[in-house]
Amino acid sequence: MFMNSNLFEPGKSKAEKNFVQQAVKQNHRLDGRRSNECRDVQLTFGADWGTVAVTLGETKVLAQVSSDIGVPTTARANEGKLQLNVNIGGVAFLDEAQSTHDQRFLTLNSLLERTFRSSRCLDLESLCVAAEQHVWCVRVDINVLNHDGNLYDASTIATLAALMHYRRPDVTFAEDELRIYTEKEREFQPLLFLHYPVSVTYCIYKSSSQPIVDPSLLEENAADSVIVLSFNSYKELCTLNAGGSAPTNVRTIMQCARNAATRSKALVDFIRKALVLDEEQRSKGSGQVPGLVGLISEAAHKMSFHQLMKDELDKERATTEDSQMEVDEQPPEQAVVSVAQDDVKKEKPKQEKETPMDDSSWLPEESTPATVPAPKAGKTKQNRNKNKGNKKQHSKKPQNESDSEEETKPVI
Amino acid sequence: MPSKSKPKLSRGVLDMKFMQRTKAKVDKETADEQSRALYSNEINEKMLNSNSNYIVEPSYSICAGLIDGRLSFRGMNPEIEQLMEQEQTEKQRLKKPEQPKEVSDQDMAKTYYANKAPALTSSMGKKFSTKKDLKRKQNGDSDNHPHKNHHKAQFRKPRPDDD
Amino acid sequence: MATSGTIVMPGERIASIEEVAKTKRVILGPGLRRVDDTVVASKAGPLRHKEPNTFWVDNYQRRYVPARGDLVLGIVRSKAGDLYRVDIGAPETASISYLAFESATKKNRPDLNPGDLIYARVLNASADIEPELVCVNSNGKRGKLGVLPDGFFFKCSLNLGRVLLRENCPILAAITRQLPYEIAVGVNGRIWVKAHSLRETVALAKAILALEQAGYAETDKVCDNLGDYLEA
Amino acid sequence: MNLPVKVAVAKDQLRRMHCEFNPLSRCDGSVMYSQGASVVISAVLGPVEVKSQNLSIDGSYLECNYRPKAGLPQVKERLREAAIKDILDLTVLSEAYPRSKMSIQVQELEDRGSMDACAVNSACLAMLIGGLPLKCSFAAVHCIIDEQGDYVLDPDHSETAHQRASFTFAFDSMEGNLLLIQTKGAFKIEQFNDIECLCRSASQEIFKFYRSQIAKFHGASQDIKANHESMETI
Repeated sequence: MFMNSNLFEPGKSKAEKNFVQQAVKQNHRLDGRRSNECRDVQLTFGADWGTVAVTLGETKVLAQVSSDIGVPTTARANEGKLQLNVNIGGVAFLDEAQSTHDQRFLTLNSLLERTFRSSRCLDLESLCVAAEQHVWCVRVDINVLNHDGNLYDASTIATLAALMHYRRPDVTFAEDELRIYTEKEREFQPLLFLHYPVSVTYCIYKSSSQPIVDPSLLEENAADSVIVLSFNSYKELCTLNAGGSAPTNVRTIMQCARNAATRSKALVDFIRKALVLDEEQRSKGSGQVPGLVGLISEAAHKMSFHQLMKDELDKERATTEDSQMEVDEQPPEQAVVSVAQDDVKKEKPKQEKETPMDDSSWLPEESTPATVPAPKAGKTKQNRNKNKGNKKQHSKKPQNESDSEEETKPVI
Repeated sequence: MPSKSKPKLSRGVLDMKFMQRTKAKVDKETADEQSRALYSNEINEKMLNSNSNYIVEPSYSICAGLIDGRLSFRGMNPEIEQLMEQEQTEKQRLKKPEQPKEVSDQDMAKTYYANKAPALTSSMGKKFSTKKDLKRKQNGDSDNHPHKNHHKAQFRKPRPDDD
Repeated sequence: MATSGTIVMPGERIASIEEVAKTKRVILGPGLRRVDDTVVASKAGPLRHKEPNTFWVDNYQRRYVPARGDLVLGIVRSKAGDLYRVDIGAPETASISYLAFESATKKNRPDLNPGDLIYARVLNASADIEPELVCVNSNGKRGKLGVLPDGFFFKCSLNLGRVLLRENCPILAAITRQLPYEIAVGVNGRIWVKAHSLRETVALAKAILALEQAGYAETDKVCDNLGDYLEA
Repeated sequence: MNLPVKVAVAKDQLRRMHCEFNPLSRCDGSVMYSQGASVVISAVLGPVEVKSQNLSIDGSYLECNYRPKAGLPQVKERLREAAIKDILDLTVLSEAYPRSKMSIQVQELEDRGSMDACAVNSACLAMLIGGLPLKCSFAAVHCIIDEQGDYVLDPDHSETAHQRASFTFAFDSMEGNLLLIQTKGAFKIEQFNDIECLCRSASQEIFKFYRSQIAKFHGASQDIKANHESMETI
């Protein structure tokens, strides 16, 4: 007996799938976004260190970092531990349908493991108190609150932001005695990072060659394949997860990778900015922090990507020229090759396919995608102008029409 | 079963053909008795005797008087629009107060039977007339036997709902 | 009506209904229950009254509980012998016999496949048995029921469905001014729309969903803005 | 913005309550609820299909889960869960939907004192907005006796650190019956009675809050409905 669909789960019926395919074919997204436009990201920091709630459209994820002193593994005696714990049951009711649950859970878990643990984003050696005896075990609990598509990005953003926000107590180890200081005695210490990875998700449909970024649940459920790429702020690839039934050509993946790298960098910048703001609020509020109450009361504690990054986006849009874009895009491409082979286990074959293309076929291809999106950009521009009547968009449009699609992104 | 003073009919009697109706009645009575005994601890006197003024209706559609949700506008689906129109006219008809009658029902019936009915009954009567009747007609003694029109008093089988 | 629109909370005794019930019969709709001789609310929301004697609580709800006579949108899940299993968003899947379609016979089965969307009437519904649907009216005619091809289908709260289905609903009229379309609203909180082009269909769906977000007071405003959605 | 800080609230007053209905899109009803700086999110699903081992023919099966912010549910969380379930068993009209399941999930977002009461209250709000049938609504109030022997209603986490005894009471909305009593620490019976009275009067405030929030949520729809009804009667 099959399970009744007890839950709000759009995109699973045939009618919806067909419709989404049709829409993608006509380069039309159901929420009016363009294929390369992301939803707004909002961060809310809790009163405790290492608590953060991320809102990506309607998708909501809560991450909480905690730490305690533990014993290191014998293999890595001088390194702390990072443990990631994903919880998709609870209020998100994601474990209701057992079959899909497993797949979702496993994908999300493996993505986070690879993005944060395998890529060694934390400086684990700095978490060692006394080799072979005492190390910090950092634990991240990722609680999915609501799933409206793209849990991956929301979770990685939440995890990264929580880790960056977290402060651990200071500790000394002398004469075989471990001493943990309270916040009053010694100021808490932030964690040390080697790099800051965050993921970007694309959906690919059989009916269209154009991948769409940051899918909603409807789009994700109806997608033929989902590609998740994790990049760090240096535009190095940390994870690539591609699966599904749509044959994807290398060029599409490369195009995704290029855009994802830029997006990841912007996201990390955004998190940094948000952290600075949070810091200001904490120092100003004389020890009283509103915390997650900010989620309910319509106060200014939600830090929105579109708001905080507005200046950058405007600036970038104003200055970016086609030549610059290409320069920007070259480094991540090299990084792809080098990093991928270290970190990406599952996608090895795919990566190997790409490597030979590196020099020979890269540049000519560069020009083809540039010509493809151009007419489409013009088309969507029309709709958009009609739709929102945004004056800023009007004035800025002409400059980006050629290639740099994702630079025209959010500001609404 | 509490024994009753009421005399019971034996099975043999009840199985007889002409006793079938009585048998059904007796069966029903015993079934009622049994079910009452079965639920006696659940149902109290109050529930049996109260005739409440409340009717429970679980459907919002009926409570709020919602319309059918399948609609089409401006020629998108002519089939549906036609149905909608029909419904609309139906509703209009129901809403309108009935027009005052110029001729009362009784008058109508009278005139109808005076003018039309004889012709109708005779034409319908033909259907039921047999060859015998025809012959009789030809013989000229049909006037004595208008047996379709007025029946001789007969003994009729009782229907289940009387008594 | 004096009582209409007042917020009732679960457990509250509603004396005004009891008053009416002294003189005439009263129909108690969803959210109200009778406890001996008193009327008590079981859900939270505004109390509604319809002349002459119907009362119900118009609470917010997303989960559909089948009731006889409702028109619902369902997705065919599977074939099971002589039945199709249909998901109507209720606790249990509903069933529909293959004979419950227009001019269907044992030989001539309707062509229904898993994943198809149908608009059907609830024939039987009780807490204890599986709900049963039909796609014909009492004359054996299809009427407005049956399979809904193409179009776009989405879910919403039961309340939004009910708002759209009120007689002389201003929302549908406002949309009609913008473009030709057809729509099927199930009281189970599912809506199917279809317009001439995909773009229009999407805009239509967005316009309707905007009502859910906006709250019903802003209905007029949203109706005015429908044009914006539709031009998109 | 007035910071939701207990410091700013008198000892015999509840902290400020906030709530947002339906922040979650997948479930049948959800609420984000805060009392002071303690924040929880609750979601309900129901009535839905039930696994056959839990099926009951004369009522719906109630499932209640409480999830902490970090780590897996421990004994403390299980106790909280059981308390919520006990209250729900008493108040839910489960016979309305036999052979089904009602599921309620409570996720702690930030614990800043009175978490038990917060969880219970958010569960009630979630049931109300999810449209699940209740015999009556319910509210829980937490109160402590501090070191000076004063009663502190709805204490902040900083205040709970120094307590002699703590109490959590839950009341139903109609009769004012006690649905739950949890006490910890040593106290006199007079103190118990005093605090019960204090909590009882505070519970009325919470019921008022429920009503006002439901009214606010539905408020928007009222005028249009009223219009419509006048149209109907014409």
